[in-house]
Order: sequence, then structure tokens, then C-alpha cells
Amino acid sequence: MVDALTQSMGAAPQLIWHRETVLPDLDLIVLPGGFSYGDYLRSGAMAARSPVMKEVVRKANDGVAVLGVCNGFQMLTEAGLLPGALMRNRSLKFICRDVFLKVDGANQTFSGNYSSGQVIRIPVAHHDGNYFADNETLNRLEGEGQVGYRYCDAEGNTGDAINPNGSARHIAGIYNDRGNVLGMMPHPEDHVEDLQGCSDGRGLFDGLVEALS
Amino acid sequence: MKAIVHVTLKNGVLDPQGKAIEHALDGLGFDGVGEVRQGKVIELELDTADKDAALSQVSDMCEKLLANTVIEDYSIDLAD
Amino acid sequence: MKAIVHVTLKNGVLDPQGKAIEHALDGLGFDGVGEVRQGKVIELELDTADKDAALSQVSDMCEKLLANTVIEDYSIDLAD
Amino acid sequence: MSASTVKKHTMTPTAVIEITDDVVAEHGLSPDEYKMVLDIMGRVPNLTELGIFSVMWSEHCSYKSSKKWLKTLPTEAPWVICGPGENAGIVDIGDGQAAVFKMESHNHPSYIEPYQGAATGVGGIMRDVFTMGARPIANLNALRFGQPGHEKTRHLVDGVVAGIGGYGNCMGVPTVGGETAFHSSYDGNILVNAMTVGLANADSIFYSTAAGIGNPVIYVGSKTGRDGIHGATMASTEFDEGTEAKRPTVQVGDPFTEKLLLEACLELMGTDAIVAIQDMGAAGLTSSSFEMAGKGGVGIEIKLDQVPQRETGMTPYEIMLSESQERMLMVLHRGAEDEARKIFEKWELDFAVIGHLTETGRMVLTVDGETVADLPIDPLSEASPEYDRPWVETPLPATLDAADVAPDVDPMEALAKLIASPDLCSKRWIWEQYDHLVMGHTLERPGGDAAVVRIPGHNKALAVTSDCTPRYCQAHPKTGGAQAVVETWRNLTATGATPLAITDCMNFGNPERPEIMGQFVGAIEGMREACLALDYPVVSGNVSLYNETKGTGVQPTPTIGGVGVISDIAHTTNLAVKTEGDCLIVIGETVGHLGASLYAREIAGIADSDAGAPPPVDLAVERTNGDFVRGLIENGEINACHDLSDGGLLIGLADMALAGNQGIDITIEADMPQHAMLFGEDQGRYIVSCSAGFAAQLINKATEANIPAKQVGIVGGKSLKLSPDCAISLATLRDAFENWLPDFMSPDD
Ligand SMILES: Nc1ncnc2c1ncn2[C@@H]1O[C@H](COP(=O)(O)OP(=O)(O)O)[C@@H](O)[C@H]1O
Ligand SMILES: [Mg+2]
Repeated sequence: MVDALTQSMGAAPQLIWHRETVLPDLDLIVLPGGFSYGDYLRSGAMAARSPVMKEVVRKANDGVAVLGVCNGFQMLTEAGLLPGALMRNRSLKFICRDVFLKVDGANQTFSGNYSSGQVIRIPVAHHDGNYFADNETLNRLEGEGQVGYRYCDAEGNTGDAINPNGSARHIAGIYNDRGNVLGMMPHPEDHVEDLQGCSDGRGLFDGLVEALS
Repeated sequence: MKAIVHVTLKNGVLDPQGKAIEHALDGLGFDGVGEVRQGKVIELELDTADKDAALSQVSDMCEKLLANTVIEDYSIDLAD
Repeated sequence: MKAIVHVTLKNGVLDPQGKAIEHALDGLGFDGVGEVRQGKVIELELDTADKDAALSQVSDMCEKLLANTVIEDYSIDLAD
Repeated sequence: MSASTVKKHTMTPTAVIEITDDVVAEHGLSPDEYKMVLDIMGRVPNLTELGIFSVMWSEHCSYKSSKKWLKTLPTEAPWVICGPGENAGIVDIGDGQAAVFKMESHNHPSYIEPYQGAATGVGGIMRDVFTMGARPIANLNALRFGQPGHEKTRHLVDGVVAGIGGYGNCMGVPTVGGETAFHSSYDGNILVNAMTVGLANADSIFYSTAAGIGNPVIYVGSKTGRDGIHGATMASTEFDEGTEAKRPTVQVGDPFTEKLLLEACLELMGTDAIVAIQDMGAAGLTSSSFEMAGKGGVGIEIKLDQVPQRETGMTPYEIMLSESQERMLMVLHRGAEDEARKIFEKWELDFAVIGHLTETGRMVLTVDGETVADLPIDPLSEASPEYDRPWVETPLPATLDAADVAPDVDPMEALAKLIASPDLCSKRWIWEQYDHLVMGHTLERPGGDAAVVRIPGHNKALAVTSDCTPRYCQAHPKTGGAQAVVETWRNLTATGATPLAITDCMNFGNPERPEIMGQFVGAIEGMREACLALDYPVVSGNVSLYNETKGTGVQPTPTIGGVGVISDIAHTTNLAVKTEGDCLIVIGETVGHLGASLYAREIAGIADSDAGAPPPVDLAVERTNGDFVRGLIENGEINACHDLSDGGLLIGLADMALAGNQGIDITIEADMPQHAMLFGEDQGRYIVSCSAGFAAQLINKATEANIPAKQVGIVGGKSLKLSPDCAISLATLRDAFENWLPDFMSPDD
């Protein structure tokens, strides 16, 4: 993630320790993937209660852009910045593979470099990516254009057989109602250069940098 | 005192682990098994002897950490 | 009838999850919490009304699938 | 941690147990070995001391059956920084950087408790690597299970794969490669071999030699519990019917603590605090403290009451023999304790000064000031038994005549069956459960010849692979040992890498049987010759003996892990065919050797014992052909490359077609029985793909270098086609290749 951000920003991001209680002035907060606290209890649950998260919530509420990828997405739901929860994959297995994503809702900050409906190839690598929310919440997310990305095939079709983890309505990523927080399970940072086999994820970071500068 | 917290998925939330167990039991030839649900049980040693205090403290723990109330319910038992 | 199976790590077996929860509770400012252990609870609907039959069937399930008896113990409660 | 959560641990003195013949035997010491114990001690040892002798002299820790032969392996090259004898081997990869790697078995624990057994195997091997100052950048795993039809196989595959993934994924280290095979000889003894490759600065490597009388001895990581006591001796004893009933305690891994330990150790390594460091693996505190003090020729005094404990009432015996995971022992410079403590406290890990180095040459253990054990270090290590066990050579079987190996089967039918066989089918179901992308540097994912992992901040990469063909080793151990080495060398070469060195994991049956010992000796001899011929030394390794149940041993399995360097990532390739019209050329000679082949086993149904000699390995030819192919890749003259091994030429072409999702028109005239040409497993061969315009030139170049090269196909279409009426569509082929394992794992879906 640090590499991907550095490539798009031309400068390295600052790393923040989880016990920090103040954040510097900043334009973007990224909660990367990983297995915070071993994902014991629930994925992202303990990290969501670490001291720095109070500040992250405050900044997000002030309108600062926040991107959570994989474990970062799980933390954002656990911290209440995004609705719903990420449950164990339908297969109950960890899954690491490339998937196709359809860019769903238009969002100036997070998908400015993609066209709506565009299909991109990005890897997933998670055990708990099965997005759950009650129907009312799902309807609201869809109605308000808060679904950012959905799992699909190369042609953009969605379906249960294509959905890698059982996510409700094939959701791979969502925005908060204000549009300044994105949580997504796939890892765009692992597809930012051709050497990695694909650079479809680069657009997300380049778009972020353009939108925020 | 000991507190035993049960954390279970809310009704209506699909339980993939429970489903998988159901399926596996069936595969092993166990008949007559209906729905299976899996939850967590968390046992805590508390150094208080006051039941009311314990109950309110543990409820607080559940709300703040032990359960994700978007998808889970919890119940608390106290034992000496 | 309903069977409730508790599966817990044997005494002396490291419980990383319990340890991590203990630590996190401490970090959230909960005092006076001693050891924390995490286990599983599995609820099964059985279509028998015979307690003895149910008990022996569920024990069998525990041995074969629900518990890993190398490191885990199990206990069974029946309820109507 | 708040005061209220700190539990007081009281220690229980070891009960005075009389050391009877039975107690000695229970500790796995032979009467002769016990006599040596008495000689060294000059008195009857107490139970703690006996326990220490027992684990130090176990096969697992002492290598008593294998030492004599391991010493014959070549271990040196100008690029070798550290060979066998330390926690892991180290090679120079240029730019002041070093690759640190090792492979280790966790066979018995994984059989008893597949998830935790495999998980802690991964944890252990990563500790071996980061102990030396390296950050792990890639994991591999070599797995052998019983036959698919065996009642335990599915459960074991499921648990082992979940355990490997569970630990490696949580650590954030990509698992990028490995191998998976099935055979009835592993029914009661699966093999789980884990390998880790790490990256270090060549000038900041950490070793385990203790030095500096008075320097503090430090314990860090998790607390000690009663985990896996006697695990090390268990790993050296044959399984019998009672094993499962005994259910020895298996350790539970805590990958999150290991992650903290990794970061804390690397942070401390950035300071000048550390004199020596060693992880606590098999035989925990005992072997780590003995090895550190022994290497440094110093004594050590340990206050056992200072050892962080998870349980109350632990005895000195239990503390010394515990195999609790995620722990390390260090010797620091005097005065550096506070700086070190701060780092470990920041990472929320236990840190305890548990003793110091002395000039006595003895290990003295105390509890509350009272001595509970006192042993001489050097005599114990030096007298550690070394056996020259009797062995008999496995004779080279007769060559199998192609005419006797089912010559009439339709080649495409045979191909479809072979590629769907358990050993050759896609292992996607496994490696998709491993995070093979985390860290973002995986350039070649699992599924090809070797995985390729970029070195951050550089234009270079490491290629890593693991290989062994046990049926060759069974038929003729020496050929099999050499073949395992050359196959890794070819796999690395096929990506464009320069192979540097290997690690090994020697999995064999009971060495007290001369034919098994003969397999070991033969395999080592073959490996030795191959390493010498290829300039490809052994820098680390591990031996696992007694992989045997009720007198049936596993097929001899010397798993080899190879590491190579790609100096410029612009010049690398993979097995996928790229462009329609490209020509496929086989480099190396095809003679159609079907002995001990998969065709003989899977298609002709020939029993292992009748399958004849394995394909001969010509080391000089391997080298010439490999160097030639690597040259082609470096020059950018070819756009795909695959080495030929299991299943032969047609399988190789099928792999390339599937990877590139394009068909191949096979254009080959047979100058031998067709099935021998298509399925023979002749060694020293590669298939390369180049533009049609370059093909003639490539063949010329090879001919000039005296290397056989022959065009065998052209890329195009959507099927693998031998002739118009002998073809198989890519879709059919892919189904056969991809479906076997998922179908096997979920039979009723
Ligand atoms: N257990 C495993 N873990 C990760 N990758 C595996 C595993 N088993 C097989 N693979 C991958 O599948 C591919 C095929 O393996 P193998 O048949 O051994 O290849 P080869 O014949 O080229 O040595 C390799 O890329 C290998 O890394
Ligand atoms: Mg291989």
C-alpha cells in the first residue's frame, strides 16, 4: 500500500502508530489490509478500538477522505464509519485471486479516474469479506449511490456463481453517506504496475491524488 | 466471579459456519439434524463479587467489544 | 429437542484469542479482568425426543466433527 | 497490562523421581547412551538433567543417524555467506543484500492435528529466518498426503492447507509456491515441509554464538506453558497404534504474537544490542541455550523462576522441555537491557533477563537461588551420539521397455487422464487459500515453474521453488536425489534466474532398517553429485526420520528448496504461450524414457515395484542445456519457457497452452514409439517459445552448441492438436486439470 501511494503521490505517506491520539493535518487517511490483532474475535474488531481510531472517526466526520482496504474496510464497519459487517466467506475459506469489479457509484474522490460501469481486474485476499447489512440498509446504499464496487465477471455480469465470498448484492466496496469514506475488500494496491500482471488499480490512487490536490 | 458471555448471530443473519456443520454432519450420516447455528462463548474471570456491578461491567464490554451488535446478540451468565 | 454443545480449549492449551481479548479489554480501560478464554457454542435442532438417544448421538458428533479432542474439550446440554 | 491481570506463578520443584531403567527408556535413551550420560555426569542425573540429555540426543536435535552423511554435501561457493549449522542458510544476492532460507518438516504434528501442526510448522520456519536478521518475503510448502481414497486424506488436506494459510496469511508473508502429491506410502505419515525465504542486509546478519562472560541472557516472546513437552522426541519415534490414543499435546500457534516478535526483533537488530540470538524451536529452552553456549564455548546460568510462565506450578523439567511457540533467546551486551526492554514493551511482548553467561562451561539452572540442574555443555554436545548405521544400496532396476507400457492408448485420452491425476492436477484449490500477493512483490504467482518475488526498491528478484519426485527416489535413491536437485535448478532456470543454492528436507523411514538407511545414503550421494556439478551448494536443511507406521515407511522424499536470483526483472519469463504463430521448441534430447513415469503408473497401471529405472540424470547435459536456456531468456530471445518433468512433453505443452489460454498445433514427427515420445520423462529438457522468424536461428544456435533442439509446435487455435482427429479442446483440458482437487475436497456439492 505504501508503494502504491508513493507511486501516485510522488511522496511516501506518513505511517501512524496505533496508539497515537492526535493526527497531523492531512488530506487522506488510509487503513490498509493485514490481520490486525490476528483478526482474533472478529476481523478488525480490536483495531477499530485502538486509540488512534477515535481520531480517525473525528477526521472522517470532519470530511477528511478515508480509504479502508480489506482489514481497513472491516475496521471501518466495526468503528461505525460504514454500515453493515463483514462476515466469514461463504466458502469458509481464505480466498486469494483476481476478481473483476464493476465501478458502480460515481464518486469524485474515489473513482474519478474510472468511468461508471467500467470493469477492472483487482485481487482479493481475505477470509471475511462477505458483506452483510439488513435489507433496509442495502436498499438505502443502492438508492443513494453508495455502492462503490461490485463483483462481476470480465463482461460486467453479476451473479451468485461470480461472487467470490457471498457478499450481499455482490458488494465489494461502499461509501458512507457523505461520500468521503470508502471501504473495499479487494486490493487495488496490488495491481498498480504491469509487472504485477495488471495496473487497473492505479486509477484509484491517481484519481485520489488528483481529487485531493 | 466468572462471567460467561454467549455471542450468537442474530436471527435472520445467515450463518455460514452453522450451515457448513449441518452439511458435514449430514455427510457423516447423522440423520434428523435440523438447523445448526454456531456462536462464541467467552469466559472472563472478574475480581468483583458484586453481581450487579459485574453484570453492568460485562454488558458494557459486550457493547464496546465482545459483540458486533449489527449482526450479533449476546447474553451473560454469572457464576461463582 | 435442542442440543447445545460447548467446545473449549483444554486447560493448559494456549488460547491466543482469549489472550488478545484480555489485552483489548485492558486497553479499553476495563479493570479487574483476569483470564479470558474463548470457545465455541454450537446449537443443533434434533428431531428426537429421547434424551439418552440425543446425548449419545451428539457425543458421537463431537468426537467425529464438532470438537478436536487433541486440544479441545466439549460438553453437551439438552433443552426442549 | 494492569496489575490486576498479572497472575502470580509459583514453581513446583521437580519431584524426586528415581531414575530407573524404565524412566531412561521412556526418555528414548538406549542403555549405551545412558552409560555415556553417567560417564559425563559422574553421577546419576536428576529428572530434569535426564530430560535435557534425552532431547539433546534425540534424532531430531542430534542428527545422530544422518550427521555422517550430511557432512558429505557440498556447502560452499563464493556467494555463500553462511552454510548449514546456523538457523538458516545465507547467500549473497548482490547490492549488499542476502537471501536467508531454510526448509523444515512438521510431519508428525500435522498428522495428529493438521491445522495447528501445519500452522506451527510455518511459524517455526519463519522464526528460523528472522532470527538471523532477515525479513521473510516468501513461504513455500511441500506436501505429501496418503492416497486420495484413504479415509483420513481429505481431512488432512483440509486442515493442513488451512493451517499453513492461517499462519502465513496472518503474518503477512506471501505463500508463493510448493508442491502437493498423494501416495499410499504416506497414508499413516503425511509430510508437511515448510520453507521460508527472507531478505537481509549482508552486513547485518545475526548468529547464535554466545560470547562475553557476564552478558545477560534474555527471554522474549510468548510465555512458557506445558506445550508439546517431548515433542522433539515424538518427532523421532515411529508411529504405532497407540500414538493417537496418547495424543501428545500439540502446540497452538499464535501468529499475531509472532508478527509482533518479528517486528520487535527486527527493530532491536537495528541497534547494537544483540550479541547472539536463537529461536526456541524443538526442545525449546534446552536446545537454544545449549546451542548458543556450546557454540561460544561458554557456560550459562539460567534462573528458571525468571522465565515468563503461562501456567502455575511448572517444574524445571517442564520449563526446559516446553515447546511453547513464538519465543526467542538472546544474549545482549551488558547495559543494553533497558533499550531492548523498551522495544519489546512497545510491541507488547514479554521480556525477561533470565540469566547470564559464565566461564564454567556448564549449564546451571536455578530456582529461587537453588541449583536444580548442573550439566557440562561441551561433553554433552561432543558426546552426542553419531551412528554409522548399517545400510544396503538399492540396486538400479532394469530399464522399462516402452513396448511394455500401454502403447495403444489414444494420446489425448491419456493426456486428459494424466492431467486430472492427483499429482498433476492444478493445485489452485490450495494456493488460493494462501495469500500469495501480500506485500505486493509477487511477480510470478503459484502455478508456474518457480515463483518470482521482487526485491523491494530494486530491479531484481528472487526465484524460489521446491521439488522432489519420490517415485524416482524409491526406484533408485541416488538418481532420485540428483533429480530432485536438478529439477529445482531447471525450475529456477526456466524463469531466467541464476540458481544459487538449495535447502533440503530429508524425509525418510526408520534409519535402523538398512534398506531405509541405504535410501538415505543414496539420495545424499545423488544430491552431492548434482550440487557439485551445478555449483549449487546446500546451505541449510533438516532431517525427518522414522516417518513410518507399522513397518511401512514413506517413499524416500528428499525435498529440495531452490533459490535463484534474477538480476534484471526485465529479463524473465514464464510458461504461458503468448502470441499466435509462435514456435515451440524442445531443448534437450528426447529418448522416451517411461520407467518410473506417471504414464506407467496412471495410464498403464504398472505397480511402483515393477516400473523400472527412473530416467537417468546427466549432470553435464543439465548444465549445458540450462545455461543455454537462461542465455535465451537474458537475451530476450524467447517469450515463454517451461521445464519438462512429470508427465513429459505432452503435459508440458498442455501446461503452456492452459497458462496462455491458446491452443498449440503439435508438429512433431515421431522417431520412436509415439507414447514414449509424448510421455517419456527424459531429464534435462525445456520447451521454449519464440517468434516464427527466430525459430531457425534458435535451432542453429543450439546445434552449434551441440544441444539438441527441435520444433514441436506452433501456437494457435483453441485446442491442443496432434492431428485433425487427435485433439483436445482447451476447455476440456482445463476442466480436467482444474476440477479434480475441488471435486475431491467437496464430493457432495
Ligand atoms: N502446496 C502448494 N502451495 C503452493 N503452491 C503449490 C502447492 N502445490 C503446488 N503448487 C504450485 O503448483 C504449481 C505446479 O506444481 P508442480 O507440479 O510441483 O510444478 P513443477 O512440476 O513445475 O515442479 C507450482 O507453481 C507450485 O508452486
Ligand atoms: Mg516445482
